[in-house]
Amino acid sequence: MLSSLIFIPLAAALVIALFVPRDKVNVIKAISVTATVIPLVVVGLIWSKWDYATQAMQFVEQHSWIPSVGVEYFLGTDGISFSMLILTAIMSVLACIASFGIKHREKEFFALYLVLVTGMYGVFTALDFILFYIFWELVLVPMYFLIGIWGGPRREYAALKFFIYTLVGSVVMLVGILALYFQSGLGTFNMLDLTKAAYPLRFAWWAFLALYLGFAVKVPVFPFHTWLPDAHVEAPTPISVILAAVLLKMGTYGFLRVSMPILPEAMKTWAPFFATVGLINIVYGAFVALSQKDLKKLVAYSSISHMGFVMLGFAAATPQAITGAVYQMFSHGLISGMLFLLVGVVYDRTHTREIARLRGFYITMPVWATIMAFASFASLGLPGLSGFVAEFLVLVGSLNVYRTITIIAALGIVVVASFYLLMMRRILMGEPMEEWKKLPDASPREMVTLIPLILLIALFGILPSTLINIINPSVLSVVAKLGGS
Amino acid sequence: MSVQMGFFIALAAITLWSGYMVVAARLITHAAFYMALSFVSVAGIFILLNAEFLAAAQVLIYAGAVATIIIFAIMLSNVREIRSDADCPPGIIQRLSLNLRSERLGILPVVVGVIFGLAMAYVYLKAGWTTNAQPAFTNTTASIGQELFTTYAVPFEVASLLLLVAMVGAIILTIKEGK
Amino acid sequence: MIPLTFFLILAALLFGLGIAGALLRTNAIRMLMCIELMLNAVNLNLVAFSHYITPGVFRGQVLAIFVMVVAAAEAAVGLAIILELTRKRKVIDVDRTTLLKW
Amino acid sequence: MREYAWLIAFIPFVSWLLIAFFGHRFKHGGDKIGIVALTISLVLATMVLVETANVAMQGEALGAHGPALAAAAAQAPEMKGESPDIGPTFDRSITWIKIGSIDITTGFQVDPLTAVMLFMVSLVSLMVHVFSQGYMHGDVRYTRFYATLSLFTAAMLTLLLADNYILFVISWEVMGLCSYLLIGHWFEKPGPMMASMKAFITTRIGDVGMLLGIFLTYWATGSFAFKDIAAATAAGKVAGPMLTAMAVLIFMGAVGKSAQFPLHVWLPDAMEGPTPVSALIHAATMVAAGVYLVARSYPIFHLTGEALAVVAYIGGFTALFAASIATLAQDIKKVLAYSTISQLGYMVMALGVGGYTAGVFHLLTHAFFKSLLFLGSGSVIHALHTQDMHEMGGLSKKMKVTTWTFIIGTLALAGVFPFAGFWSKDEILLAAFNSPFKLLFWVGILVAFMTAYYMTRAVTLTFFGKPRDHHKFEHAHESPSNMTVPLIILAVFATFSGLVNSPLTGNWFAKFVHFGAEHGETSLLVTGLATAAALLGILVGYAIYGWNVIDRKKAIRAAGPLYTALKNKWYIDEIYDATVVRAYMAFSAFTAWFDQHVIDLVVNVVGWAGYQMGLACGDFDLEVVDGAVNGVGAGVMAGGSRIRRVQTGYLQAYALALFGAVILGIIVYQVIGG
Repeated sequence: MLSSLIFIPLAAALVIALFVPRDKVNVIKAISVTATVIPLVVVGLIWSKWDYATQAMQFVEQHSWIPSVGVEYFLGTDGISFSMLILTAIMSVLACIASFGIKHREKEFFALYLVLVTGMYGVFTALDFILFYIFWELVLVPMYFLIGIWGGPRREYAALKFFIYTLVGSVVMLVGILALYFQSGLGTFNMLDLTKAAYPLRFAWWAFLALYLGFAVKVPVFPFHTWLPDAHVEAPTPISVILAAVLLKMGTYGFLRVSMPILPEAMKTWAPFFATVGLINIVYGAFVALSQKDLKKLVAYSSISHMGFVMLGFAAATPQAITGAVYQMFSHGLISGMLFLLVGVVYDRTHTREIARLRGFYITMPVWATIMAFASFASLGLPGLSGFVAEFLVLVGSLNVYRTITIIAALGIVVVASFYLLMMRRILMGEPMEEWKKLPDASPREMVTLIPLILLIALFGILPSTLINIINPSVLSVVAKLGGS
Repeated sequence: MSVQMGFFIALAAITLWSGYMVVAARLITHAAFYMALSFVSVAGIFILLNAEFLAAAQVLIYAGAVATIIIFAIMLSNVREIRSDADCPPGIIQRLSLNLRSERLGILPVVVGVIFGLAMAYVYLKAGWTTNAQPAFTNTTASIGQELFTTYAVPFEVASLLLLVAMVGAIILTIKEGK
Repeated sequence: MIPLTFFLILAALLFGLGIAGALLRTNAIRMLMCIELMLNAVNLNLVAFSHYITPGVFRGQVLAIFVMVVAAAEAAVGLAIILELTRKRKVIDVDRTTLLKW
Repeated sequence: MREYAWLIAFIPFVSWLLIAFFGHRFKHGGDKIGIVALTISLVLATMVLVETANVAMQGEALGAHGPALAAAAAQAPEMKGESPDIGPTFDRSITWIKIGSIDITTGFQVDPLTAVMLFMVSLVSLMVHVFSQGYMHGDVRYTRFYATLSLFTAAMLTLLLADNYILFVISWEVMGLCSYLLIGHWFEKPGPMMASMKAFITTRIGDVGMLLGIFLTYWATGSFAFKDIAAATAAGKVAGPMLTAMAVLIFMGAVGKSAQFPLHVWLPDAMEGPTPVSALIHAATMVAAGVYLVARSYPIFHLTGEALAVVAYIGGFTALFAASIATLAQDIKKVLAYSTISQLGYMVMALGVGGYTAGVFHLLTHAFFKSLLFLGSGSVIHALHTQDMHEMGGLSKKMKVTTWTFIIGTLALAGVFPFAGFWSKDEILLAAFNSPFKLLFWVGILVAFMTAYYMTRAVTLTFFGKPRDHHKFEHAHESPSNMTVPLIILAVFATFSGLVNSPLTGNWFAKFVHFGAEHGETSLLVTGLATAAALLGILVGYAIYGWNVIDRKKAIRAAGPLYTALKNKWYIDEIYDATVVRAYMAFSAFTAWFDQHVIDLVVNVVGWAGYQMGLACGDFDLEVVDGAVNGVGAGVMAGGSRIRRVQTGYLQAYALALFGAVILGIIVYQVIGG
């Protein structure tokens, strides 16, 4: 089951790279869409067979790989990773459809894109550290090219910055992984077995630091966040979508899958730090976003702000807070993905992202503008939409643990609201500008990518238990490891 | 000092000297010939180590094939080397300093090379090696053949594939345009 | 009986020479030669280990053969690249070919 | 019937979906859908109200606190364990989120408070729907207007039905969204554009406080459901500063939504929206939701005297403060807006001084007469196309219905016997009189006087005297029937709705909607003072503006700075702009600068340093010396693309770094690994 998620996109990538001539663009697109839709169906199948009661890994596949050092081909999924798989499945299809707007070197683009999809599925299913690391790096490489070749004017700088930043992070992470491997003395890279070993606190603290650097860069946590706006701004639309929707979640997923279960004692000493950086992310990200002049940068900084809630939730380590954090990962994936799609729509037409040059879009592109308003409200946490549930749970869960921090974080919500409203006021309201009066509204293809997201955001806002029931057992096991109630 | 030791010292000296000349020779053609010489003396050392097959292969592949390709390449490229064409200054110190300084990196390359060699030597000296007794003379070539076609059959095939690919690659790279 | 360390030190020095040369000389062909020197040093190590540590087993020698194969392939491709370079850009200095730079 | 109460909110919700997605296919933009939906809702709400009233009165007949409670009270007479009775409550809930053993439920409940509010909201909303057909006729975004109106009504009704804080907050915010959308209905114009944003953000500040309060409540009581919270607080689970903190934080939500000082600034600006919206959202229903919130949370509030004091004083101050501004406002809608703020302050004050019934009662009557007044002003604006009262005058000759209904509304607001406002205002003053907050009683009297004064001023300037703008006056005409009929209906309610809590009906309302047993003795002194103040206000107002007994120019000069301050609304907006808003934007600009020029610079410098180290002294002259010199300057200027220079492209530099690193590795291994 899970292997098919990984190998179908990979096989499709190889087919595109080796057998399809570059001028058969439609064939390439058809293969790509098929190769992303099949995993979506597979994820659906898994959902239909999902066991809501167990905390254990499900759909496990375990084969010996490099026995001499204890590396295995070990896949499995629990509630936390499965929610991420759902997100990946949805967003990879939508981003694939959004990629139809790419107009040069389609063959390379889609091949790399499918490799990227492979890597994402791999990260969220791997339960062996080496496998995990391989997929982690596998995501990095296509991303570099996708930004560097198809990006905006400063793409090379952005791609390099992204690459070096995350590469340094992941190398440090590898050091942490190896340290765990040697310290545990179990001779295995199996993540589940490594949770059972005992680590001296001093060692655990340092190992945690190494892992933290690797994951924090991906999240990204202040002050390692500056690659994000650059990468987002320069990346082509579908890649921004994937970057925001899925890639950022890899970092927080790493905390949840690796750092917290394996080094719970260290996590406890790190928790106040987590809460603090989470708070900084929330408030700082929002304030920086308020002053952005570039629409895409604004959305990028809002991502930073939202990921702060995830960190805060981790720090509090109550069932509500961690559930909220996972929910935020999911919901932010949908919402920020949607926002980047929307920004892409208007950029395709106007070739500018400068807020000052856009005005009156309620009148020129009413459908687009309405959806943009919807997405903005979803992002600022309007109750009834999925973002609210997440922020609500995180704040509820954290209030009793970190009172001052939570109160300030809640005030951060006002700042988030203010920059979105300011943005909407400037872009959507007002008399339309002469030069944009003739713009066509969102095309059917764009609507195909947007409508599912609208429905999902509303669905997960109104009936959160659809997802929470999946997440819940795994979250409780993490909480139990951390010694919470 | 045994005869073997004598041979070893002689061969080692030739190897190192010709190696140095590969780096320092004024003309690149000379460097190529020194390289061939160095390869041959390494082959001699191989014989000291009971590896006749390898010695033969070394002479054939390195001293024969690789050196020839390189000389061909030098002739075909026919581009003058910037540095080595400079007038040879008098005095050994000046010559050394000219030879051992890079334009861009200064004396760092030499420093790195020396430190590296010394560091490795130090490591080797410090490590306690448990050497095993030499067996009676065996037919090395036959044994290697045996190994190659049984235990290492797959890598062997892969290696041949690599050579093929390299050959094709080389041809494609050097194909003249417009054909 | 020559001690193992002698061979190893010889190899280390040869390798050091190779490094120094590869870093010193900007001529691509000469760099290639120096790399061949380094590979030779590696081979020397392998054969010495094979002889002293696992006598009667020829793993080290087999590996050395593979190294030779790679060296030959490398020489072929490397020189082809160099030839193409001189043909196209009339340059053999690696300093002048900074394609990797942004 | 009560088990179907959720339909009351659900039907407008469906109508929203229908209008939003299919409205433009209908002949009249889907307005009929909304009206039909609300008519059904109104019928249902009436049925629910009747049933609840029947149940309540049966309970009343059996015992003062209903049979169940009476039995409980009998078991433990002095126990703190029972929350004060709020009448028969019908509750249905389902699990919304389940996290381990933590069960967060959601559902709806119907108790007397909900029942009367449901009736009021659906009635006013229906009136506004009908009125808007005329007022918004020909508007470019007619369909959007009706869709949002429907969504708003659905949200407001959901809010009333919610049996827990989560559903409450959800509908609360959806209402805020609708308010934002409707204020910004004419978003091409700068006024609505700014006003909508200001409204949303200002209320959001209050909402954050409310959310925190709710979270605190959750941790203290373990539930979001009203009935569990009531039980927990009554059982004494929470006490002291914690309880006060909970109450004050929740009250912040009310301060934002009900436009209490210091977050009142958005409501006057919200008048940029269409007038029917002002009537429905910014006078009758949404802004009253803050008062409803306090009433709903009364199980928390009534146990903490400190919080009640805060509520009472903020309410009282707001009432006085806003009334003072209303006395000089020139825009007819602004007069009504400040009057709304003032009256909301009145209600909040009532709740603060312990007059639960009084506050809710005033909320109800105020909804009728204030929506009447707003719709009346809408009718005037529709006729004249101006909102400035100095361009009006003499309209009573041309707009009979509007004039008379407006006067009824004014009398009701001023609190003249026997109109609705008289009864409810009397109750509030009585509650204040009987409470320890004697000061607030006198504030109430003063506000009553000012209210009567500024409303008389508005009526006189608008409808009587001579027309001041003849051109506009010539074109004035009475509004069409779909606008006047709602006025008449609301006028009927403004006249008679007060009687439900009068001696005539045996104080029926107080028996129906109450919190525990609270019955102040009626006091003739209070009634007399209030009536006197109102009549005096009317007299003074008419003397100045009708009979012109004093020279207004001279009076202005005599008042001097006071006049300027009032005219400029006590400079609150200016103070906010100069301090909070400016500091906020400056801080944001600073963080953006910091992010780009400090953090990113560090990143780039680290990259640059890595590049320098990698190269060591490679090409000493050109790169390092030059680089160091430039580095200091250029590094400070802007890191920019420095990081890319790690990639020199010089093959040998890479190789050098590689081997250097290997050596370093050997050394480290030798030193550490031993």
